[in-house]
Order: sequence, then C-alpha cells, then structure tokens
Amino acid sequence: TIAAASDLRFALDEILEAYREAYPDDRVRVTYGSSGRMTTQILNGAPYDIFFSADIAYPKRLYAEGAAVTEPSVYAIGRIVLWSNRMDASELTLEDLTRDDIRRVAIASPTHAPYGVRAKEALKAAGVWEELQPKIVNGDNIAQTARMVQAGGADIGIIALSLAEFPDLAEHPHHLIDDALHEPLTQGFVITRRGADKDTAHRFAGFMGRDTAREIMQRYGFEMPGSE
Amino acid sequence: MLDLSPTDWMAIEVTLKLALYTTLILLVIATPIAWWLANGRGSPGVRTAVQALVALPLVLPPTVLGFYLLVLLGPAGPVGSTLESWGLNHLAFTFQGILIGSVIYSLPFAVQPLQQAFANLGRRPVEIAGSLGAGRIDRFVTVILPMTRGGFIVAATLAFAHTLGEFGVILMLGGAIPGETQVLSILIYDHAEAMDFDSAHRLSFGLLIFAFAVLFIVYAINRRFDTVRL
Amino acid sequence: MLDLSPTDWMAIEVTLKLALYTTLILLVIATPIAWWLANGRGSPGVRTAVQALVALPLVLPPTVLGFYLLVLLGPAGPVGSTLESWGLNHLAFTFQGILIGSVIYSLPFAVQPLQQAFANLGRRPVEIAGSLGAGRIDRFVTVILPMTRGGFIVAATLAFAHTLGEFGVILMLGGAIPGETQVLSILIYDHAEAMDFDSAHRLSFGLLIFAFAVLFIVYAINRRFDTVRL
Amino acid sequence: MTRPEPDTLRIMALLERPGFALDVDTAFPLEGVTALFGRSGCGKTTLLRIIAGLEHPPGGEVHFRDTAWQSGKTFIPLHRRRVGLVFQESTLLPHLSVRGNLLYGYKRTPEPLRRLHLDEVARLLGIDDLLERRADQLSGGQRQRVALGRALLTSPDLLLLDEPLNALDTQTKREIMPFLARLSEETGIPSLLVTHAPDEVERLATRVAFMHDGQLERLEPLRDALARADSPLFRDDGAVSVLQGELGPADAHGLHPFGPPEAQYRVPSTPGATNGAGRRARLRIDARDVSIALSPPQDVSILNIIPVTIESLDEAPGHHGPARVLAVCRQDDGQTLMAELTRLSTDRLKLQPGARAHALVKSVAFLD
Amino acid sequence: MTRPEPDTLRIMALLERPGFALDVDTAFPLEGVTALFGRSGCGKTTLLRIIAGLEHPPGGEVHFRDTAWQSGKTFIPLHRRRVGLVFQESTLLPHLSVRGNLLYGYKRTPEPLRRLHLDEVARLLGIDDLLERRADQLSGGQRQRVALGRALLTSPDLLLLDEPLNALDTQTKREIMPFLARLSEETGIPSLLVTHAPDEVERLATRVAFMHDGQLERLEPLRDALARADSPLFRDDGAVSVLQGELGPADAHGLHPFGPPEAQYRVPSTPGATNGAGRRARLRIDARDVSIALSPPQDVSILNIIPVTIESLDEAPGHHGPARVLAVCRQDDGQTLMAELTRLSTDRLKLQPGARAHALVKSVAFLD
Ligand SMILES: Nc1ncnc2c1ncn2[C@@H]1O[C@H](COP(=O)(O)OP(=O)(O)OP(=O)(O)O)[C@@H](O)[C@H]1O
Ligand SMILES: Nc1ncnc2c1ncn2[C@@H]1O[C@H](COP(=O)(O)OP(=O)(O)OP(=O)(O)O)[C@@H](O)[C@H]1O
Ligand SMILES: [Mg+2]
Ligand SMILES: [Mg+2]
Repeated sequence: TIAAASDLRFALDEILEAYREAYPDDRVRVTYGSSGRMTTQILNGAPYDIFFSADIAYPKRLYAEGAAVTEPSVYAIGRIVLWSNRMDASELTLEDLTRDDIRRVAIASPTHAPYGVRAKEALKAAGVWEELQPKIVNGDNIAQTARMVQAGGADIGIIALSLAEFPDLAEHPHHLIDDALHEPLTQGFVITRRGADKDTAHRFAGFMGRDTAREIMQRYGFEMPGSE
Repeated sequence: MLDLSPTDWMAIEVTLKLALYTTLILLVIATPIAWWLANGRGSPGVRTAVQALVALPLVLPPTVLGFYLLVLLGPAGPVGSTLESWGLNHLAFTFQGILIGSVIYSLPFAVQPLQQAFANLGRRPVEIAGSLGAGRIDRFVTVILPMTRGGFIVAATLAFAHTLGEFGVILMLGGAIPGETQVLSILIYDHAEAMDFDSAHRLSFGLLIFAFAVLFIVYAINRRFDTVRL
Repeated sequence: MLDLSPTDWMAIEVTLKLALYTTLILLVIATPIAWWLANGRGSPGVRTAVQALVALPLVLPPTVLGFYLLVLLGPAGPVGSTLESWGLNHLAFTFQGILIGSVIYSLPFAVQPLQQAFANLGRRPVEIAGSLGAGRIDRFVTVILPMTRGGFIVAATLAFAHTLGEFGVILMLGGAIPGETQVLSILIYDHAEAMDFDSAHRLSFGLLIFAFAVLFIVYAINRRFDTVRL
Repeated sequence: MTRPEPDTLRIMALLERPGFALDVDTAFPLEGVTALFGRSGCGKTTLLRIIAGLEHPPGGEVHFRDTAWQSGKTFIPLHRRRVGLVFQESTLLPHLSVRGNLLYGYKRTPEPLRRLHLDEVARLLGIDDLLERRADQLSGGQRQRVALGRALLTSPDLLLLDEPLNALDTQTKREIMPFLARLSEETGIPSLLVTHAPDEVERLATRVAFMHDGQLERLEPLRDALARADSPLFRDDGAVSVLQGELGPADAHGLHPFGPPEAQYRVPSTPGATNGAGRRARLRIDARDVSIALSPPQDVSILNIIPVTIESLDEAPGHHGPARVLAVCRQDDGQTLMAELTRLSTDRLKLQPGARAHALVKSVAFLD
Repeated sequence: MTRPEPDTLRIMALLERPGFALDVDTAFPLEGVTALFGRSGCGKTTLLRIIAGLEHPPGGEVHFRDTAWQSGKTFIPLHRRRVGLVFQESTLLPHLSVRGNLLYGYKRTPEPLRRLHLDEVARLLGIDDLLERRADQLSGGQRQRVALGRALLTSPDLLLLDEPLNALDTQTKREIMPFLARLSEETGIPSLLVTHAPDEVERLATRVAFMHDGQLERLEPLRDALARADSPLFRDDGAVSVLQGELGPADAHGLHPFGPPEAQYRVPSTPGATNGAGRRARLRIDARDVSIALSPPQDVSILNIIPVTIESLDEAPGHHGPARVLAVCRQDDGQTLMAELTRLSTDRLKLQPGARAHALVKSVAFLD
C-alpha cells in the first residue's frame, strides 16, 4: 500500500496505471491524505509500505524515529500557482490580491499543509501577507483549498500546480508563482519498516525514478530533481 | 497552567459564541418541529417523512455537507447570490455561515430528544393546565417546558457538545479565519495535523475540562429539580 | 441507475456492517449505563460526573479523538501492545478498530436518550410488573423495553445515522483500507478531494436515499405501535 | 335544539367508539348541583370531556347560557370556557408543589372574579399542612383534595367533578360535603358531579341525571328521583323520602320540632350541623325506617308518630323481592312519606290505598 | 417480635417522612379478609407498600407465615413474594391490551398454582367484552376491574387491595363483592383490603384494622368492631349489630324464620342471594332500625318483636349528639342487639340497665 500526499493524486494515479501495465502481478493500492496525518499513522502502525510526502520534513522524521528503512529521497519538487474560476488568474500577480474586488483568498492551512507554508512564504516575500490577513481563508489541505475556490466561496486561491493542471481546473488559466519567493517544495518518499521486506515496494520506488514516471510527473507540473 | 496564545483565546471565544448561539437557535427551531412531529396534525406519513428528513444531515460526511453548504451559501449559490443581489454579503467564510452549518448539522440532536419528550408527556398535563385557564403559550411555558426539561437538557447538551467538536463542516464553510471562523476544534486539528501534539494536547485537555465542567453543572442542576414520576 | 464500482460496493458493505454493529453494540452498552444513570444507586455526584463524562467524546474534533484512539489501540499503545503481547494483532487500521472508534464516538447519542426515557418511565410500571411475578430481566424485556421504545428508537437512529456520516475518527484510525476500513463517508470524501464530483454526488445521493428509507421505515413502524399516554 | 337558551347548558353530541356510542341531546339547568349517575363505562367521563371541550365530536353542539362553546365551526378552547375540572385520575401537575398546583388556576383568574382564596379552601379541605409538599409526596386522598381545591380556586362558571370524593374516607367526606353544598348555594356556581355514592347525591344534588349506555335516560329533581320506586338510586339503601319544613328551637330534651302541627316531627339536633331555629331544613327519611300502625302505639321508644293516608302499595324496589312492599303515604300537610313493609304486615293490617294509619318514623337525618 | 409465627403476617416497621411517621408492630391472621380502615393520609397505602416490599424501611421486619420477607439483611423482592397487588392509582401497563394485562401475571404463575382462569375472572368482573382494548381506551371503573382481575389471576398467597372498588358504581360493586367473598372463602387466599366504604367492610371483612396517624390502633373481628359504640365504622350509619343463626325455609308469605325460637326473626328472602333453608347466615341490623317498647305493640307493621334485656345505655356514637342514646340489649339467645333511641324516649319509658323490654326490629339485611 502506498500512502501519498493529496497533491500527488492525479499524477500518481497515472503512474500507477503505467506501473500495473509493467508489472501486472503486483498488487498496489494508494491512499491519499494529508502528510501530517499519514506520518502520525505510520508512527502508530499504519499498514503503509511507501510514503510519498508533500514535504521532505515528514519522511525525515520517520527515518529519524526508525519507522522508515530508506533515507528519504526527493522525487519531485512542487510549484504553487494562483488560480481562480471567476477571473483570469494568469493576468494577476500576488500584489493584485489586495485589490478590492478580491474578497477572499484561499490557501492551504499554513500550520500543517506544506503548500500552505509555501504560499504564506510567497505572500510574505511579496510583501502582502499582513495586508491580506483579513481575506485569507484556510483549507485543510491543498485539494480542499482548490475546492473552496472552485465552489466559488473564495475568489482566488493559491494551489498546487499539479492540481491546476488537472483537466477540470485547467479550463481556467493560472499564474505560476515565482519559486524564488518561497522555499522549494521538496517532496520526499521513504519505504517504511513495514514495506522493508516487500519486493513490490522497492520495485515501485525504483519505478518512480524511471522516465515514464518522471515524464508523467512533469506533465502534472512537478519539477523533477536534477532536471534543471 | 495552560498558557495560551492570542490565537487560542480568539478561537476559544469564537467557539463559545458558536456553541452557545447554535444551541439557542437549535432549541428555538427544534421545539416547534419536535412538537409538530410528536403531536401535530397532518398525515402521519408526512410527519414520518419529515422526521426521517431531519435526521439526514447526520448521514453525509461533514466536509461533503460543508461543500454543499458552501455552494449554497457562496456568492454563486442560490442563497448567497440572493443575498448579494440585496447588497448584502454572501455567507461563505463568515461566522453566520458556520453558524448556519452547525445548526443544520446538529438539528437531529435537538429535534429527536425533544420529540420523544413531547410524545412521552401525554395529553393529561396539557388538559389540566387548559382547565385551569392557561392558554397555549402559557401552558407551554409553565407545564410542558418544565415537565420535558429532561428532553431539553439532552437536546441542548448534545447540540452544545457536538458543536464544540464539529469541525468538518466548519472547516469547509468557514476557512478557519482567526477571530471569525477559526474554532477550537479546527485549531486542535490543525495542531494535530502539524504534529504539534503538545499544543493539541493542551487545547484538547482544556476543552475537555471546560466541557466537563459545563455538562456537570447542567446535569447537577437538572438532577436537583428532578421530580419522581409515579 | 447509479452504476457503482466494486470499490463503492465494498465501501457500502463495510459501512453497513459498521453502522449496524455500532448500533447494536451501542444499545447493549448504553442500556445499562443509561439505566444506572437514571435509577442507579450510588451518590448523585458520581452519577452526574459519569453522565458528563459520557458526553465528552463529542467534544473533541473527530480526528483528534481518532488520534488518541490510534495511540491507544496502535502497536505502541497500552491496549495495542497488550494485545500484541498475547500474540494478537493490535487494533489500529482494522475493522474492529474503527468499530471501537465509532462506538465511543456515538456513545452519547445512545446513552442520553435512553437515560431520559428511563427517567421518564417512573417506578410504577416496574412495581406493577414485579407484583405480577416478573423478575428483573423479565421486567426489563416485557415492560421497560416496550415502554421506552421511543428512547431506543431515538438512540438507535442517531447512532446509526451518525455512524454513516462519521469519518474523522475512522479516517485517522482506519486509514481507508478498501474492504476493511474504507467506509462510504470516506469514499465520498475521497471522491470530493479528487474533484470527482460526479461520483461524490452519486454516492451522497445514494447514501441519503438509503438513510432516508431506513429511517422512514423505522419511524413508521414506531409510530404504528404508539400508545397514547394519559 | 340549536337555538341557545339562557341559563341552561345544552349539549347535543354523537360520539362513536368501538363498542360504545354516546348519544346525548339534553339541557342541564345551570343552577345547583346536577348529579350524573350511571354504571361504570356508561359514558359519564366522556360527557364531561365533551362539555369541557376535551373531546370534539364533529357536529356536536355545546351551549353554555347563550354562549356557543361548540357549534358548527365555533369552538371555544377549554382554557377560555372557565370550567373547573376535576379529573377522575392522575390529576396533579407533578412538577409543582401543592401550593403551586392550587394557585395555578387562581393566578390565571382575573382578580375581580376570584371568590375563593387559598387559605380558606386549603383549610376546609384539610390540606393546609401539605402546601409545601411535592405533588408526588401525597396520599391518594390528599391528591384528590388538592385537585378539588385547585378547581375551586379558579372560581369557575361551571364545575365538572368526576368522582371528586371517591378516595376519601367517610369522615373527610363529611367535612367537605357541607362546604361544597354551601359553595353551590352561596356562590351559585353550577356543577355537574359524577358519583357512585348515593350519600353524595342526597347531600349535594339538586337534580339527578341518569345515564345508561351512552344515553341520558332521565333528568329529574332530586325529590322525584328519590320518590320514584324504581329509581336506580335505591339499589343500595332502598327508597328515601325528603321532607321540607321549618325547624323550631330545641326543647329541654334537645329535640327540635320540625314541620307544621298536623305533621310534626321531633328531631335531635346534630352537633356538627348549624340547624338553628326558624330555619328551613330538609329531612331525609329512609322508607325502611318507617313502620305503619293502625292505632298510635303506646310505650314505644319511637318518637315520631305521624298520621297519614295510604296512597298506594307497590312492590319495593331494589333487591328485596316480592316479600317487601313500598307504601306511599300522604301526610296531612300534603308531603309524601314512604314506608317499606313486608307483605305479611300489609296483609295482617289489611292496608289498602285510601286507608288512614299512623306512620312510625324511627329515625330521620338532616340533609344540610 | 422477631420470632416468626405460623399463619400470621407479622410486620414491624418504622418509617419517617416529613410530617408523618408510620410505626407499626402487629400481626395479621392470614385468614379471610382484613379490612384496613383509616382516614386519608393515615398510612394505609404505605403499610401495604411495606408488606409488598416496595418500601424498605431499614430495620423493618416482615414475616409471612414462617418465611422472612424482610428481616435484617434478608429481603425477598416483590416478584418472589407471590403477592397480588392492586394499586390505588394508574395501575395498568399501557403498552398491553386488557388481555395482555390480565395474563401478564397469569403466565408467570406456575401452572399447578393457578386457581383462577381468564374467562371466569373476566366474566365475573364484567370485562369480557373489553379484552382486546388497549389499556388507555377504558373508563376509570373498567381500568380498576382489570387491575383487580390481573391481581386475582396470579392466584397469589396474599392479596393487597388498595381501594379496589372505589371507582365502581353500586351495582357493579354488588356483582363483584360476592365473588370476592366467595374467593376468600373457597380459595382461602387471605387479603388486606383498604377501603373507605362501610358496606365493603361489612360485606367482605373478617376483621378490621383501624389505622390512625401512622399507627395501627386496633385489630379486631368484624363483630366486635361493629358492636363497639365508638367504632369509627359507625361514623356513617350509626351502630350495627350482626346476628348469626340458622335460616329456615320460606313460609307462604315469602318469609324465612331465622334464629332459635326464643329470638326468632322473620326475614324476607332476597332474590339475588342464595339463602337456601337450613343454612347458617348473618343478619345485619342497624341500631337505628331498632325501637324499644315496654309491651309488645299491636296493629303495627313491624314484624320482628324480640324480647330483650337492656344491658347498658350510652351516648350514641357518631354525629348524633347527646340527644341520642345507644341501648345495648341482650336477646334471650345471648346475642347482642343494639338500639338507637332518643334520650326523650328512654326517659319516657324509664329504661334502665337490667330492664326487660321488647325490641321492635324494623328491617334486617343479609350479610352474605
Ligand atoms: N380512549 C378511549 N378509546 C376508546 N374507548 C374508550 C376510551 N375511553 C373510554 N372508552 C370507552 O367509552 C365508554 C365510556 O367511557 P367513560 O370513561 O365515559 O365511562 P364512565 O361512565 O366515566 O365510567 P367509569 O364510571 O368507569 O369511570 C366505555 O365503554 C369505555 O370503555
Ligand atoms: N412519597 C412520599 N413522600 C413523602 N410523604 C409521603 C409520600 N407518600 C405519602 N406521603 C405521606 O405519608 C402519609 C401516608 O400516606 P399514605 O399514602 O400511606 O396514606 P393513605 O392512608 O393511603 O391515604 P389515602 O386514603 O388518602 O390514600 C401521608 O401523610 C402522605 O402525605
Ligand atoms: Mg369515568
Ligand atoms: Mg392510599
């Protein structure tokens, strides 16, 4: 079983398809959720074999506590974008968020969601964080944040590029936020203690490093390590 | 001592306000519904259907319910857009919004115990009060209310406690805006997800103590006024 | 027609099993607790405290409650490690685990209406049955149970509906393993997260219809057996 | 029937239940106490509930004086009918104290209409020590008295009493009945009293309504009800005569003269009763307490020997069989006196309608 | 006191309540019907509840025959005491039909112990048409009869009846009382009957227990209770004598001879009663139905003129005041006959204890 951060959802689904084609005998299953919760669950005996986190800090912690058997390795770097389903986000900049016609800005929770942390950093760097405070609404995770915007509750949101590339959302343009404004969203994975002896786990870990997988990831807006 | 940050205090304030308002609003709304369900006119089929309907908010996962409410109350939804066309604000991500969400979500907890209490009462006390010259409202206040106090207590405490703990609907609909829609449960959740268990434990503990105290006092008072029924 | 995937069907099965078991277990557990709270011996202070305690699972955000349960039932926790030392499996991420979680989380909904129903009953019916030669259990089955049927219905339906919709505790404690701990509410949540609103709507709708049907039937049967109380 | 008449309570109602049908079309005079008498299950409680507005038979009519309480679409709810109601069972509000129960209706009675007050009523009903008790801490009879007091304290326009005294012991009843009798006389509140006790009927009733199987069979003044040989009231104690007359002052023996010289009784005074001299009073004489002699006997402890003319000789009512005869006699002042005799005695004395004789009246009782 | 004795129900209990204390230490013979008589609130219901085990006063003792029902740590719960209980109020199980109520206890009675059966009991109580009704669809008297029937159908070892007939009309009561009397005689089930109705006491009771303010004042056979001039039973109708004797066959006038030649009555037969000839019977004679004459009067409709010796002359009990005298007379067969006279008559006839006289007995009634 794979545990994966929710921003991986669409990309990983496609990778899995490719993997199943390549190894039809392997049984792989994926569960998406927030990285923090999954880390807690793994620490408490969750039956996950590989864990793809949205932030490398979590796998590092697992490794430190002995719940993971491999060193955390970076498999992708995420990007955040401005996205809206009401206006043309590609024409907007972070500074524009202070405009009066934008009443609500949705971000993922900056306390626990990695994308939220980065969004906050970016807004700070752009110098609008303080001013934006009253407009900010928080989503539980990046997917929920996207839904808040999609439902129209928020005018605009900062979401993962990987979600903005998803067909439903891709109808509306997005504005890629300069990755210099925030720390990189290094996404790391580990094989857990439970998965240590499973061939499939290792095989899948290897598969993630292959071109098929990297190509899919890139298509979904992830930057791949070492591809710059 | 629990030393709490200003965010914590704000969350506590919002939580209390939300729980209190929700409970009060629920009692006001649920009482006539429950009365009608228990004693009302109209075909029993219709009443049964309404009774089942009232329980439905429980069935959906809170975030899903929250999503539907967000669509409904947001600027694009029927309620939100109507409000906007009147020059008012839509309700998504506002305190009023999460209040509506809480009320809807906790409605069954208020209606069902009340309905049961009303049904159990029988018609004799009402008849007695009527024969002594008490009109409908008078009867309700001086006879039905005190005699079904137990049902009201159950309804109020379930609604109150449930609102304290509710977070799925509120998260979706409220967006965790400090001082406005960020309630304690969301804050605790937030801390827990961020693996900041210290803060989570501290707040949870405080919340539990507080809830326990409130419930204990309410139940103790209720017990004191207990009348034995023959 | 709703055309459902095998995952959906599995989730439906797990959900039904979970809701049914939870309701049954709750009725069994809650009945003695509620009886003791309403009529038991022991100091009123202790009973009031227990009454408040029973309501507390409601107060914590479900995922936080789930977290505590996870710690408790997981391999490192007191319960989990005891089980492991007996050569059994710990309970986290198993059906039994989420069953325990659901039971604890819904306990107040079962206890409180029952307690109220028992308190309302008074002692006369029990005295009558006793004078006619019925022992404790006999009395319970033939007098108390039928006369507090309303309370049991409320308890059962609230517990049932609430378990259908519950997902915070289950998500944390169960980890959404298809066929084992992935219940409908989690699946719907998942679909919603995946922006697969079609599936989410479809399942939500199905769940609502199903819940409505169950509740309607239960309430309709209950109404038929209603006795008027003087 | 639908035209209301003043000073009556007119009821027309048809109510069907499985195995039972109430069919009443009658008018009760709104004066004094009307006793409602009938077997268990004959519909007495149901009738009271219709009058109170607690049952609402479609098409029914209830008119109180010239007010329509129920007629066509008109329906005045119970709490605006100003009716004092004592239920047959489980009658107190359990969440209130005795005082709370008593005052519940009192407080809701407009001040000028209040004719009775807490202290007085509580004292007369013997519940003044219980005022602070909770309703569930009372004995059956105490509860019943509180319920009665509570109804009285609303100073209603009409009292509907459903067996209000049946859990009370004889002595308590005796203390309460004069109070009720006085109440009906002094305040003029009309009442409808359901009872199975002939003593309550005799003591309190102005007239008697006999119900049978959901029908009102007869409504007649107490006097007539008692005088009729086949009255159901007699099933218990046999026929009874009630005499009216003036009561004189007590003589040296403690005996009061009663009635005109041609039919004068000497009656011992009862300490409890306030039978002052010169007062009109009612005497109750059981037919079986009256014997007939052709000549006035000597050396007999019987004080009252009244000359009468025998009017008729019928079979006595009740369970007494053909061996008993009820002799209806006319006193010389015109009032009727009944005597219950054995057939053997009538034969031996050769009693015939029209014959002159002496009635030996063994004992009498005051009715109020 | 703590040593159990056979064939009595021994109770020792002290129970304190605000404003009320029950203090009882007594033993009821377990035979026939013991009537519990006392004013409202004197503790009758409470006493029954202690016997049933529904109140549990610490330190109390209840022994039924040689079984300790309550003694020290021993406490047998109600459902194992085999007690048939009729509560004073709200007595039916509302979720069951009449049949369900009646059979509830019956089904829980071991087959060999069942002495009464549904059909019979329902018929005798006149509730056979109501069996399928829901408990809330009955009238007050119907409910009471179902509760009584339900208790009887458990064929208990002891019946505790708390005013079981008080919502019933006279006629229904008359139909039920012989059944209860027969039951107590034939099945030998002892019972404790709380009642306020003297007719029930006279008809059913073997002995009477008088309660007053939480105390059991006296427990005595019915005969004695009726004979005592100050018996509280008299507050209603005055003193009563009960005579026992043999009943002869009816003569041509429909009159039966009763008693030995030296004190022979002639009694009309009552159609309902089965007073066949040669049977022992009880006669009830109200003292106020008895007059005294010095010489046997002629030409009087009074049939029964019995020679007596006057034993004592007391002030009459009840509300009758000093003008009335109760003369206790001894018949020549040794039985006591009481006569209520006015003081004027005693003076005029110069009655004295020891004097010979004739008692004129106006009317008599059978007791069973
Ligand atoms: N709720 C009800 N549903 C159906 N039938 C009823 C209901 N209440 C009473 N009855 C029936 O209606 C008839 C009249 O009842 P009601 O209570 O008026 O009698 P009642 O004259 O007051 O008798 P009692 O002296 O025993 O109180 C009875 O035969 C009774 O069985
Ligand atoms: N639950 C209670 N708590 C306190 N006092 C009570 C309670 N029940 C009864 N009493 C009091 O105890 C006394 C005895 O009550 P009990 O019911 O035994 O009287 P009773 O003889 O049956 O009277 P009645 O003929 O009116 O039914 C009364 O003074 C009553 O007020
Ligand atoms: Mg009635
Ligand atoms: Mg009593």
